[in-house]
Amino acid sequence: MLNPVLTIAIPLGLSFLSVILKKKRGWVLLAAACANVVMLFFLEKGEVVIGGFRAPFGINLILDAYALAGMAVAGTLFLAAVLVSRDKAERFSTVLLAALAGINGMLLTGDLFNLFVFMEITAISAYLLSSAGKKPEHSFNYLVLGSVGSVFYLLGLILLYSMTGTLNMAEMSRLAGSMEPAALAVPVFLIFTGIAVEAKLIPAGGWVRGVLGNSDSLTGALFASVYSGAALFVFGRIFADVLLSEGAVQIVLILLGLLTFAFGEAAAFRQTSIRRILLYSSIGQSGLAAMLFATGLIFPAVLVIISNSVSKFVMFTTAGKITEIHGTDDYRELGGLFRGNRLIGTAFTISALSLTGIPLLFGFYAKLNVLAAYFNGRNYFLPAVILILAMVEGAYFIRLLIRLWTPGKEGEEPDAGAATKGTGLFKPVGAAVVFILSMAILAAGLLPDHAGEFISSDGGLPGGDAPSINLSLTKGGQ
Amino acid sequence: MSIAVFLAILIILAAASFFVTAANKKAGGFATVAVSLFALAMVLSMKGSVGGEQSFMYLGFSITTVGWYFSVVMLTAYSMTSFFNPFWMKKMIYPAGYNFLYLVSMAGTIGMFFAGDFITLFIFWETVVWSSAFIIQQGKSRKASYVYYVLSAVGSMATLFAIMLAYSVSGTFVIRDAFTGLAGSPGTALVVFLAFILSGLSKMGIFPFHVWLPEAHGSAPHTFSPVLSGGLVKMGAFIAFLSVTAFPAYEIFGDMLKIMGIPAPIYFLMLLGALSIIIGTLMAIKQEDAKRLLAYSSVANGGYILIGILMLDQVGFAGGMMHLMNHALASAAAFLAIAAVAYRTGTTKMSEMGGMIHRMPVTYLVYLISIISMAGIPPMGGFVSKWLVFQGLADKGLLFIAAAAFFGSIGSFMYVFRPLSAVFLGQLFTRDKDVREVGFFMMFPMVVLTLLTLAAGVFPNIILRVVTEIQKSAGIEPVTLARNTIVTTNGFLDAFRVFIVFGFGFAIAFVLFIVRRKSRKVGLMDTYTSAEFIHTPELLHYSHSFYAPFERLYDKAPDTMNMYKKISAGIAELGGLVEAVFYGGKPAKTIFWIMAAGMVFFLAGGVFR
Amino acid sequence: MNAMNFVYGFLVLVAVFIFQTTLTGINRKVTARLQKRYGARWYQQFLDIFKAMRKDSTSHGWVFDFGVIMALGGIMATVIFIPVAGFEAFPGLDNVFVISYLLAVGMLGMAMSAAGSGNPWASIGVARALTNMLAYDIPLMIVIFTMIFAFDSASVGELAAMQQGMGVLGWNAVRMPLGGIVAVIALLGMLGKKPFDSFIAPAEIASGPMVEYGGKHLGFMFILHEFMTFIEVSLILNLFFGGGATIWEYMLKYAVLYTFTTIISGVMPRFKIDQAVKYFYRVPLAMAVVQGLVVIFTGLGVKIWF
Amino acid sequence: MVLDEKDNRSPWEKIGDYFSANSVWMKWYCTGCGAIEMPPTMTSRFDMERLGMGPMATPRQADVLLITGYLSTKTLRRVIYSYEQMNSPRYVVGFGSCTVNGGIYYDSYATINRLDMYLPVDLYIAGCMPRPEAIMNGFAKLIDMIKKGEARGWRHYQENYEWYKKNQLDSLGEVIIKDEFHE
Repeated sequence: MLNPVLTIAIPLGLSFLSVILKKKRGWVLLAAACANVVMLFFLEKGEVVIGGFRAPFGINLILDAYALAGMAVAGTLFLAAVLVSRDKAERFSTVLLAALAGINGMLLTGDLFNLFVFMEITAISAYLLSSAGKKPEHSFNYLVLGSVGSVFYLLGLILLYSMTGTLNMAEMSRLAGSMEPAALAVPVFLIFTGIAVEAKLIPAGGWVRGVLGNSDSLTGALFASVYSGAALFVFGRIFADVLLSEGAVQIVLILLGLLTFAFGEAAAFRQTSIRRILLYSSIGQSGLAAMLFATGLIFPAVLVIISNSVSKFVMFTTAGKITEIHGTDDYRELGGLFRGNRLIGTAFTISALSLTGIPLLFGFYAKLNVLAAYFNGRNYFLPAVILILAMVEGAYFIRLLIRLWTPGKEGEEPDAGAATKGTGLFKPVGAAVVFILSMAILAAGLLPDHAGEFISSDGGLPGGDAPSINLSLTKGGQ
Repeated sequence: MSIAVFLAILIILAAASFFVTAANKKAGGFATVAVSLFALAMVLSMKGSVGGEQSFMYLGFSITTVGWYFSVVMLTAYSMTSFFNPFWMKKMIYPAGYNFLYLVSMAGTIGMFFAGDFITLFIFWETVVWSSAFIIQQGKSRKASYVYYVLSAVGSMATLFAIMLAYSVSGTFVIRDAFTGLAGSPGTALVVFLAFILSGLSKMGIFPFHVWLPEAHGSAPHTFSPVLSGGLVKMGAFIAFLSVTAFPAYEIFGDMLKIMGIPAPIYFLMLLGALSIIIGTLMAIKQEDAKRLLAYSSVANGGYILIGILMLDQVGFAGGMMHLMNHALASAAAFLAIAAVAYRTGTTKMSEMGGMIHRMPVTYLVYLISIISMAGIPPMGGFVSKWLVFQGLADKGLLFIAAAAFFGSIGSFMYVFRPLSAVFLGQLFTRDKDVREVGFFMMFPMVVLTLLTLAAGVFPNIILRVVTEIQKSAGIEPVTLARNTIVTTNGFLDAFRVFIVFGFGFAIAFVLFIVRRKSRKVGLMDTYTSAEFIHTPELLHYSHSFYAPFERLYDKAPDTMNMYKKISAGIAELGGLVEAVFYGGKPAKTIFWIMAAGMVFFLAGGVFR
Repeated sequence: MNAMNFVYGFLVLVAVFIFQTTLTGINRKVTARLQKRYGARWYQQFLDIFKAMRKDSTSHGWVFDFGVIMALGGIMATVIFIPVAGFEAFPGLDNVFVISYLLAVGMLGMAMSAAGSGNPWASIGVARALTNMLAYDIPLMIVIFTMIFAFDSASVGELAAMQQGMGVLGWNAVRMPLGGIVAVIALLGMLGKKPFDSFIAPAEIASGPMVEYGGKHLGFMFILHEFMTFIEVSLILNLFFGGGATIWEYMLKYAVLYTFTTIISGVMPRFKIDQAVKYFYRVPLAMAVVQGLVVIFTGLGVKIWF
Repeated sequence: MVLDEKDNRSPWEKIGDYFSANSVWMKWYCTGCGAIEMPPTMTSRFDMERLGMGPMATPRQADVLLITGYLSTKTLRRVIYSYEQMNSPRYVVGFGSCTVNGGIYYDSYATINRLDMYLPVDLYIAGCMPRPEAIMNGFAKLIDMIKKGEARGWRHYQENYEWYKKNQLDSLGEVIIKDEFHE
């Protein structure tokens, strides 16, 4: 069994190595990404103490099912991203390796200040990556907001420290639970803002349109799935595990998540650029996950994050490639694009349909869990809103899919000649990766209970959350 | 064979047809014929195993008479329409995908009708929705597919809400148990009822969800419109059936306000059905495209089916259940006939053709008989079912709903006659002078459907016997059937004798006709034109704006589509606002909003204190 | 159902033809007298029909012939179902929906044949006729529906029998006065009498559906018209005016009712078709709905009667 | 017109002619000025319905084609077309002097003078123009002729079709037809 520290140490070390091995840095990156995924299978669960001081005095790492789920998603998609766009990733090898270390650290750490450090590492790598879009003002925007977020987070941390005298998560959770909830309003706000910047939540997600709207196949996938997935896991760790808010503050948190969800879907509805559709949809899904975390429903939120990350990976990668090859990502000009790229088209379609919650795909299981969790809590308003927004989501995705599959003018039979020319969006490896991920969505959707069990295995998630619904137990014949 | 295995085989065969089509288009089309006929035969043979319960992984199936009946209706539409597939493959942009989705959606419908629990029901329901949405886009319009999908999604989401709500109360997804558990809480029950039936309403095209039918039926590939109208729309009827039987609506709402003995929520739905009849009829009358016209007629007929099923009594319910079979047969045949014409002429616009009877007489007869059935004229099947619905309404004294039903019935004479007159009768266009009748393979399904329609009208008890079994299983008194007679409280109907007397009258007229001297044959252009010479048949054909004086009376009526356009524009506008406010690209703005959020948090902290 | 039923049916057809054609001839005379003319001979209608049957004819293809046969066949079948003073050739088949929809077979056949001639006037006429039908049928059907609900029977014969024995007061036209007015107005529409005769306007659309008929086809149309008149008048007579206890009473009432419509039509101008629809959907429809609500909710006139 | 043929009708034809005689439906070809005399003939003053006569809307339904006055060559084409649309037995009545010999238009380049060169006229009602009394009288004569089987113009037309056709074509000259709006 391996020590979880290695998942931070190895990428960090290789990151320094890659500076030296300029020629081979691509291979170093690939090796690190692969090693990271392989290590996931052999990590030892439990607490790791760093530096010999036990918590709450020292810094510790905690590897529970929740952290592992986050690492699995982030690590797998990281590897996939590197595989799909190796040529691009090579230029950013050092940055990416540092980011991998940062992400693993974020997910593993049991200390709030340590979390800040890892978040900074990740954020700085993200600023650098965002510069790949060749639009400096967007990177600048991101940088400003990121810095503001960091400052806010740090302020919140200081407040908490002064109130409780500890930075350890478990300890903080214990102490904060006994405090008057209203006193937590300010630190919760400050920490929320700090994470909201990365998690793309309203009101702090102002950078997203600029950065993701100009992303390429690598950065889009990384920002929309890896970074945002990790940020949401952190969000969940803090707001569903450490700082459990109650009453009005909780309502505000839920409301912000809900607004993000609703506004993101509404904004996506009017877009014609594929990447913008996807980025607003990502914002919406982040809002959903945040809302779930704020309500305390961890397992459904994890499912939403996983489903969204994987689907968005496939779609953002494809969208980035489309832009690179065709010079535009306005779907009105790309009629019949998938005619020449049927395999990728199928993968894209499966991902989009999964996101809208079509049965027999993973997204449906996620949606079902979300609904069941809310209904079990006797909450009927939020499920209704979620379903209405899922309808909006279905509307813009089906519009996009139809256009991308079928060429020809409205009111006439499809015209194969009018299809956007060009085949081979991806190189074989990239195509295989994208297709396999979409098949994973399908497989997980076909066997939802197994997937759910797999995700919540071994001691469950923090708070003992488990699947809200087990399809096998509710089946007909009994 | 267990349902799961059967469905698995169908899916595998669907995948096989995908590859066969990829190799040879026409062979792939024939593969769909074989597979759908196989499915029909399998389902027919399943009659004996009614009552069985099966499960496979998390899917639960229950073989019921009603599921069997719906499956037979559906598979009749699918298998008969599939005969057209081989000949249209070359016009499809994704022939392999078409065949695959055609069979997948077919399997989906079977799975849905035999579902034992709501999750299974929902899974197969959505399977049908997306597979058919991807088929529709291969037709004339992408917008149609979009509208279809969105309106289906409205229904699906509402149904999912209802299913989960029922689950949260009664703790099970099993169809009967989940709903009966609601009996204690009528408020929740009302929400569940209205939300659950919403998908049925949207699928059946009940007002205000009817807008997708003309778009989708009118623009879908010609080989899929018959399935849509004859088959998939009936899925909505299945949901409506579950809403009043599995959900014991009459019992749960027993204490509510009653209108003519009908609980208010059900009466409200009946009014929606009545409204669809009126709107469907009025809109059908003014269509210029034959397929759109038939689509609106499906809206109107959906209203009859809904009203009949919701009555849940001895007579009206039987009428509704029988009408769905009759409408499936007639509507599929009519759409096939139009498809056959489109196959030869390439258009479905009524003003662009005429006099096809002189070139395609068999197609004409098929269309004629199907519209006679659709309009509810004896001796075709549609008459018997509409008769039952009328009897049921008269028995209960539902005046306004009956008024709408009469309006739809008489109005249907107007709209069904229009394609008959414009496409088949009238002047033969110069362009179509040497059009030929379609081949045997395409004629076969049309003739079969026509004969079935006639059989349903002459021997309605064949179908009604199945309906009585359904009535028994739903716990209501079955309609009384004598040897050839249907007996109701208000009188009885002997469809066979009506047919014989009609034949008698026809024979007298025929004899009278042939004893007189043979008439002189003249051409179509040799007609009374106030002695003016006309040389262009196209100018002597009355088909455009057929009912212009009548249409004028309501041409300013609001269009339901505008409502959806407004909602859609509203969402987009909100999106624009969000974009400008939160994602404008200026960090200062974002920081302003962060501060605003901070204020909210402060306030929240204060409120709590 | 045996051979005798068919023989009776045939005899009914012959009798109805003679009776109605004579009555039509007499009514031509009535119209003439209204216009201060001497008018045609009482048997003129027979002469016209036989003359038409005697002449040569022209045909525009098989549907032109087939439609005519189908029309006459359907209409004759309907005539056989009409109960006359308690007599029915095929007992029990006098359901009001059967009659009103079987009538539609004849109309559809006629419309089909007319449109099959290829003459646009015919199509316009058919369009108007169908619109007219939609106009008059809804108020009428609402009243009939009310009646079925009130009396729990949809059989025309039974409904007629229920009104007998109380003299004029038993008639549904008296029990449901608004409904009775609606029925008579609708009868004018059904018969295509003025002011609702725009679909056969001779000077405007060259007699509409009839435009291409000559010779035996025209003869068929005339016979069909006589039968159709009989069905429509009988329906209203049986449902609203108590039918007849004896055949003579029936014939007398019939003659009065039919002549009454002729007299009204003799002094009327003609509605445009959209005006006819507007008219029917304003006055008679409102009356029918009021009548329906009164009967269904209060029972006034049916359950409560002296 | 050959009027001295022997009466060799079968009994059925005699019955048929009886019906035809007592139900005379007319198609009025009213381009001439004589049409103004028809309304009084039809309405209460003279009431032609007494004799079973009446106007019809189309030639298909009509028995008699009534030409009420002069015919220009352009309308002649239409008249012939209408006549050929009528069903046998059919009769033609020339009304007014113009149909007899051209009347006051006898020297017009645009009108024809003698109708029976082109169509088999069974009966002329002379006068410029004939009063309703004359019309009634003429029709009484026509009815009598039909009853006796003497109105055999339609047979004559069939038997001498070439002759009529030649006259018609001579008078009409060559008609160049492009479409319904240009000939």
